[in-house]
Amino acid sequence: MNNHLHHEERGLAADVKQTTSVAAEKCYQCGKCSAGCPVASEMDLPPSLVMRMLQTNRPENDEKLLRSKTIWLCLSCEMCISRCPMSIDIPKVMDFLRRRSRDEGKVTDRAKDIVAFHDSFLLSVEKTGKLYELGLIAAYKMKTLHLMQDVTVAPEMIQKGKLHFIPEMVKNRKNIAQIFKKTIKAKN
Amino acid sequence: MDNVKKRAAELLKSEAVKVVIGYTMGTNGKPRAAFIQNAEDVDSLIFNAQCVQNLAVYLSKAEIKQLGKPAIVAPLNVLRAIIQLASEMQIQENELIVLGVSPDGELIDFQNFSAIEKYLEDFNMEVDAKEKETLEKISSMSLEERWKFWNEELAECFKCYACRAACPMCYCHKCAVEQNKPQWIPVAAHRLGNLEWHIMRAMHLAGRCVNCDACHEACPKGINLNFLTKLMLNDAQEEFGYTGVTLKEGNLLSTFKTNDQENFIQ
Amino acid sequence: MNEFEPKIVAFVCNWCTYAGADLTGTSRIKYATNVKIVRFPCTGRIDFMLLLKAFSEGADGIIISGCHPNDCHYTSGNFHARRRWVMFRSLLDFMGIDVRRIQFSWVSAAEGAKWAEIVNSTVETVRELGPYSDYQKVADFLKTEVENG
Amino acid sequence: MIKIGFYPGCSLTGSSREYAESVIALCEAFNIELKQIPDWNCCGATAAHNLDKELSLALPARILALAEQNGMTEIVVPCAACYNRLSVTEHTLNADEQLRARISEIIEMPYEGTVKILNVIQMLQKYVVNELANKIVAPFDHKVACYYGCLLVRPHEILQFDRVEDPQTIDEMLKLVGAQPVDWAFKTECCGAGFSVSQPDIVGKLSGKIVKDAVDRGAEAMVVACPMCHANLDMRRPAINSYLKTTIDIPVLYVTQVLGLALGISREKLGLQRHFVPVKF
Amino acid sequence: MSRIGVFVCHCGENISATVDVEKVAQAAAGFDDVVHSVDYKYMCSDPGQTLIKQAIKEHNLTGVVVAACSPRMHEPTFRKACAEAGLNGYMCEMTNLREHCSWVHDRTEETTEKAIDLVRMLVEKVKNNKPLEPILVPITKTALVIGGGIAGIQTSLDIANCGHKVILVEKEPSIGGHMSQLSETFPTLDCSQCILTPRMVEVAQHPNIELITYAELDSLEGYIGNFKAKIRKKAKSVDHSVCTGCGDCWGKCPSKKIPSEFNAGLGSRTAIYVPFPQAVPNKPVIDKSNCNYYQKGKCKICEKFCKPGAIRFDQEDEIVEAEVGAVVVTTGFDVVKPEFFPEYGYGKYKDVITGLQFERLASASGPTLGEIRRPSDEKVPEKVVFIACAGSRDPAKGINYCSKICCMYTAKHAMLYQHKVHTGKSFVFYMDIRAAGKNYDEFVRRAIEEDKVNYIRGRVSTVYEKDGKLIVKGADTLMNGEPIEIEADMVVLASAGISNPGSEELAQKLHVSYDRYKFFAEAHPKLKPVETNTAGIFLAGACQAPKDIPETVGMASGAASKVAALFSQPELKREPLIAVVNRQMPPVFSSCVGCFLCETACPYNAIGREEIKDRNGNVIKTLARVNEGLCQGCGTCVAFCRTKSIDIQGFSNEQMYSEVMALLND
Repeated sequence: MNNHLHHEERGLAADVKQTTSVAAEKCYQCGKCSAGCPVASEMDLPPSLVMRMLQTNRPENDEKLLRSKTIWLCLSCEMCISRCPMSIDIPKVMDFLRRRSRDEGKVTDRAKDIVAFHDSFLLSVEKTGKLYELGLIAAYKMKTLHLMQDVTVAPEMIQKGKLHFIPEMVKNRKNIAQIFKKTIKAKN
Repeated sequence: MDNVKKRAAELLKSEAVKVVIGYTMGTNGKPRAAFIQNAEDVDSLIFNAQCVQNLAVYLSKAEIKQLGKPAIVAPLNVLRAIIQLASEMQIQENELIVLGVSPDGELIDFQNFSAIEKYLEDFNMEVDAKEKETLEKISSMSLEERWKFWNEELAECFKCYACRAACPMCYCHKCAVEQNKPQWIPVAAHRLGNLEWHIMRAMHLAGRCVNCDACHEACPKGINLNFLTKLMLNDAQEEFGYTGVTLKEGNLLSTFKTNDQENFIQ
Repeated sequence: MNEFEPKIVAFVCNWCTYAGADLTGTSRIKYATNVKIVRFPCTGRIDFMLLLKAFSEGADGIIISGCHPNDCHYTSGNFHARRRWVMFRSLLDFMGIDVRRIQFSWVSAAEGAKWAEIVNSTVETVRELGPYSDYQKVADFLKTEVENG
Repeated sequence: MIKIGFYPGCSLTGSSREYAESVIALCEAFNIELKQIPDWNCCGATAAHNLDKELSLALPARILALAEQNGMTEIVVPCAACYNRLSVTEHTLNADEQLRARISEIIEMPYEGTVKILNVIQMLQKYVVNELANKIVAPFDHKVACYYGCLLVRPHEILQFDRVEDPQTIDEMLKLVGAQPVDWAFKTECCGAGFSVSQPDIVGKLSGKIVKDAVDRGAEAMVVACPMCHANLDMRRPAINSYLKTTIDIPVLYVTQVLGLALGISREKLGLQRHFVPVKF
Repeated sequence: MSRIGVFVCHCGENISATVDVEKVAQAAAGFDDVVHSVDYKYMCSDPGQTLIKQAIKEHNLTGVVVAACSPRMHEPTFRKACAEAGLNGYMCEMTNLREHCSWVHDRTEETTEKAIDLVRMLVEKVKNNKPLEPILVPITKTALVIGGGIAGIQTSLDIANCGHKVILVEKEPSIGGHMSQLSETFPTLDCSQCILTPRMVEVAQHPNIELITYAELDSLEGYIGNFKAKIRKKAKSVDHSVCTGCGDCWGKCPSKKIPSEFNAGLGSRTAIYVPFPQAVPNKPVIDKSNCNYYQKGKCKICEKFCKPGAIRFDQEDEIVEAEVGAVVVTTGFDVVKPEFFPEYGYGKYKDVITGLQFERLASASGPTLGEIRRPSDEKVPEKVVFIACAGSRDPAKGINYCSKICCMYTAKHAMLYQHKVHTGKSFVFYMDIRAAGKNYDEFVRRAIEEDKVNYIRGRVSTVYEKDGKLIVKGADTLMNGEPIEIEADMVVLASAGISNPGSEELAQKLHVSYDRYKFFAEAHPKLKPVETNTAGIFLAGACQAPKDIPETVGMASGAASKVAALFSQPELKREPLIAVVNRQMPPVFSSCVGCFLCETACPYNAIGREEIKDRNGNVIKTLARVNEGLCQGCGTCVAFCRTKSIDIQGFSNEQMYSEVMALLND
């Protein structure tokens, strides 16, 4: 009878709420998250602004969020939520926005190095079941063409016995492959 | 059961109690209540799965009270009723000795009511899965079907009040159904009187019923009236997190939470 | 007028809804004549048996209304009432009694307009449901008894 | 002999092998046998949970399920990042039965949620602390800045380790071996974590602030319990120095290395030679 | 047999315009037992009332139904008229033909039909009415005021000035409360002590006020007009009837390093002490927990130096009993404790202080004599950061509410600082500025515009100390969340106001309710702000929620006037519309079976137990019994009672049943 009293919720904020149970409307913009965030000064949108933009529920703001650098700069250090007076799980929101941004092909160019690193990392895990650090660095360099980066560090690591030339492998690699197939690959 | 008999005999001999309320074998081959006043008679006490009558009902009966301090053979149902009765100030610790019996007939000692309460925590008072299925089956009928179902079910009732007499929680001296100023419920056993009687009974047992099914067992017409109280029990658990009998003061309907559901209120 | 005119009884508390309905009057907001108000001190006072009586005596619909949570004149009468209604509604529904005919609401002393809306919407709902002859039939003998003296 | 399950994680077999070496050396000294979880895999780290929720749960769940399969009830996870991922997974799946069933299906093995996960500090507290005093041969008489980072203490609701502001567990433990912890402000600030490779500039800046504060307060060494923190503070020292426009040579030790030194375990066994910033103690 | 009269009012044309009132009167005349039925233009007018009175006499009426306006309007009028004609007032009922009928419907046949139905309902109800008498309760005309802050002081003075006795109980050695700690008060910046101390002295000298300091309420029993209080006087170890307050003792006391409560920990006091120089009474007590003699068995220096010989080491706590007719709770508030702000380093860094501590720094009677000097090194701070909402509006830490006073006192603090340190810079981190009140917003604007306080909108994330500075990390949310770091010399936290420790326990002793934050709950959030849900117990000040001085004083006078109104009557007359438990002849006594579930359902603790005893004194039966003084007549117990043993006068089962039956049986 009183259906008309309930607003139908739509838009990014509604998706955030549905997937993560984080309610953007709880934020009252005190800014404690932005004040404590270690990378806030590098971000195009500080965390409190991310919450505000979700609250506006406007498509153009949703779009800006998904194309922001902020979501990729977030380190998931959880400083924000540990001090948030409303216990709003911003890291969870960031996780959601990153996934959505990637799913919709909206990853900003400014974050391509970061995404390339994640991809290289997961590639290594998918192939070997573990992180093969030398392989990771090689793959990352190929993806980003940062060929000269860390040319001094790597030899020293090898010298200190910190890098293996042969990857360690999980025995049941089929199992690992299945896991990737059923999760991240099922969607891409 | 031997320990129970032994203890009963001791209690009677030492005159710690005047009567032991327990089960014995009836002439029809079914267990019935026994009121043993002599230590020599304790051997007639029995306990088995057929002992379903809730003996706690006798604790508030004047005839039994006259006999003097009782001990009572108490399986789960009786224990629950004792705690509920205690929370409603109907019995006191020093007026009664409880001979707890486990499902396999072993004696369980209880120092006090709190110990019973604690023991009961391990036994969820829940509507069992099969009964829940029945509740759901009825609930899933259409409104008209449900109406018809209960009208037919209750049509059998001739208001003998055996259900009330068997219920340990129906200890009121003057039941509301007997009030005549005003006459809330018509006296005769016709459809309206039956309907109103059973609605009132279920409401009065909401949050108090110990789910012993004594009412159903006692009904000469075999009416499934216990499903009304089972519904109340189920609702109490689902809506208000009711966990069963407790010595705490207050009751499901005499207490509240400020965030109780109200989605049906405009 | 051939259309069915439902009989509706309203059980309301003195402090909020009764006063709210007074405000409907002083604001001259019109509503259907089908509803008659019975005044109680508090929703906590409303005996569930009275609802049954109303149906058996021919009511087609019932409105129950009182103070909003936390506004009860007696602090908590409405909270007790609410809990009782949750159980009672469920029981009636289970037994095939049409709970759509019982409208529960919170109407404060300031909500004169809301009272009119509640009355009108309840009248409409019950009008669509038709007379509650199912229940009244169960009570038919009452009339016969009276007629037979 | 105490036996505990052991999840080293990828870093401890590669870039942070000295952490593994020192953990093992310390456990040997206290008669603790660490039993590796057979056929363990990577926990997925930041990459997985940045890109896919189910993957980020499935990889740790496989590890925990393998531990269960092998009858382990308690595992020690020295890497703070792995400890965090494993704990979050355990907590999430224990709270959501449906999700647990789904993840079980993905990893193709049952997961019950029965394994207790300890970080290295918790393991030390439980099995080592009481005997520590008796075994000290060379008190670590230095001023230290104990650095906890993010992953050991947050989210507090799940990890329930120490307090979230100004934690003290490592400080207290090091006092037992003669160290003097300094009171400083960056104990739980983020070092840049997973940006070690992709955003070295940010790492230089964040870690730079941390290192500078430690030095400013007179610390002679920084003590960590996380290979990522170690990598950023130690291996990325050039980036730090270039951000600070100075050269800082404060060494970064794992908590197990400090305890090991106090017990007289050899520098080689503790892997001190593997550090980028030389350790001169 | 009932003889009912029906009186239908036209209300000018208000009713008669849409309702055919004559037809209603005619129809009513045909109802069973109605012996008289008339309509009239204005029933409430003098001639209208006379009409009713005459009819009562002429027709020997046993019940009256006035069909007119809302009973909420004129029920007392008509009940009084009936009583004047010799008919018990409670035999009169009103039915609402105006608000519930004529004003909300058009003129149709249905409207008149409805009016007839409404009259029939009330006729049937009134047939079941019973004559009732008002309940008379005696009143002890002494008030107990608990808490001697500004709320308790104001309440006590107001009641005492009405000529009634007051017992004022204060748990500290002196009255004065938090207000005595304040430096200057917003928005006028007048000196707190200057306006407070004269009132403290007035309390001490008032012939109607008995001041009991260093004491707490032990228990309270009884009901409105008739409470019995037990008050625990803590041992002062000093005989105040002998002591002259000369100060020799505290001058010689060797325990000098005890943090002073009055100075919020910034100064110290001795073990034998008066909390502050203007204390009332200005005589010391010994704080046993810090006294060398009590703790170590040796010292007694104070005794040696006390010329009048007033020291009493053997004094013990004493319980005194008092009979009082009303209680006013004025126990005030507290501020959150250090462990609340680990991220701000409160408790760890000396120069992170609370607003209350800043008050002491700014106060001329404080440890720095009013100079703003930071606690760590007594230097004058050049940069001060004020953090608003420190704890308030922080559900993560368990405080959802706004503490209400912080915006104003923070503006005041910044202003005072700027006035005292002209070269200083002050920053206020705030979320919203809540300055609703007379001259309040103007005050905040003055701080910003004239005193150049820098207001930054954003919450501080953390404060840490480095090189003697406090680094404050915040963000400016009006600048897109731009991070800000300020190197401050001192940080002042506008700490959240919280309920006093022990308030829950006190509420339980008093049987009054409290909210989730342990603040005392008022009886009605709008219309009964100074009453509790227990009749005869009132509230004033910050024990109900954080509030400022003007609001506290207003509330205190409000509570005092409620007490005075109560005491102005010789006896308490209460509407008899209360619950009663039925009584029957022995051996039944009552249909009540004593399950006492009504006891928990009663919002007023009005249901007690009554034991029926036989001649030998043995208890035969225990019944529920309604305390007439406490019952407010909600009737929740009635709907709850399975055996219908408890009923409510004026809305009884028979009355309501008849009303419902009449409505439908046409």
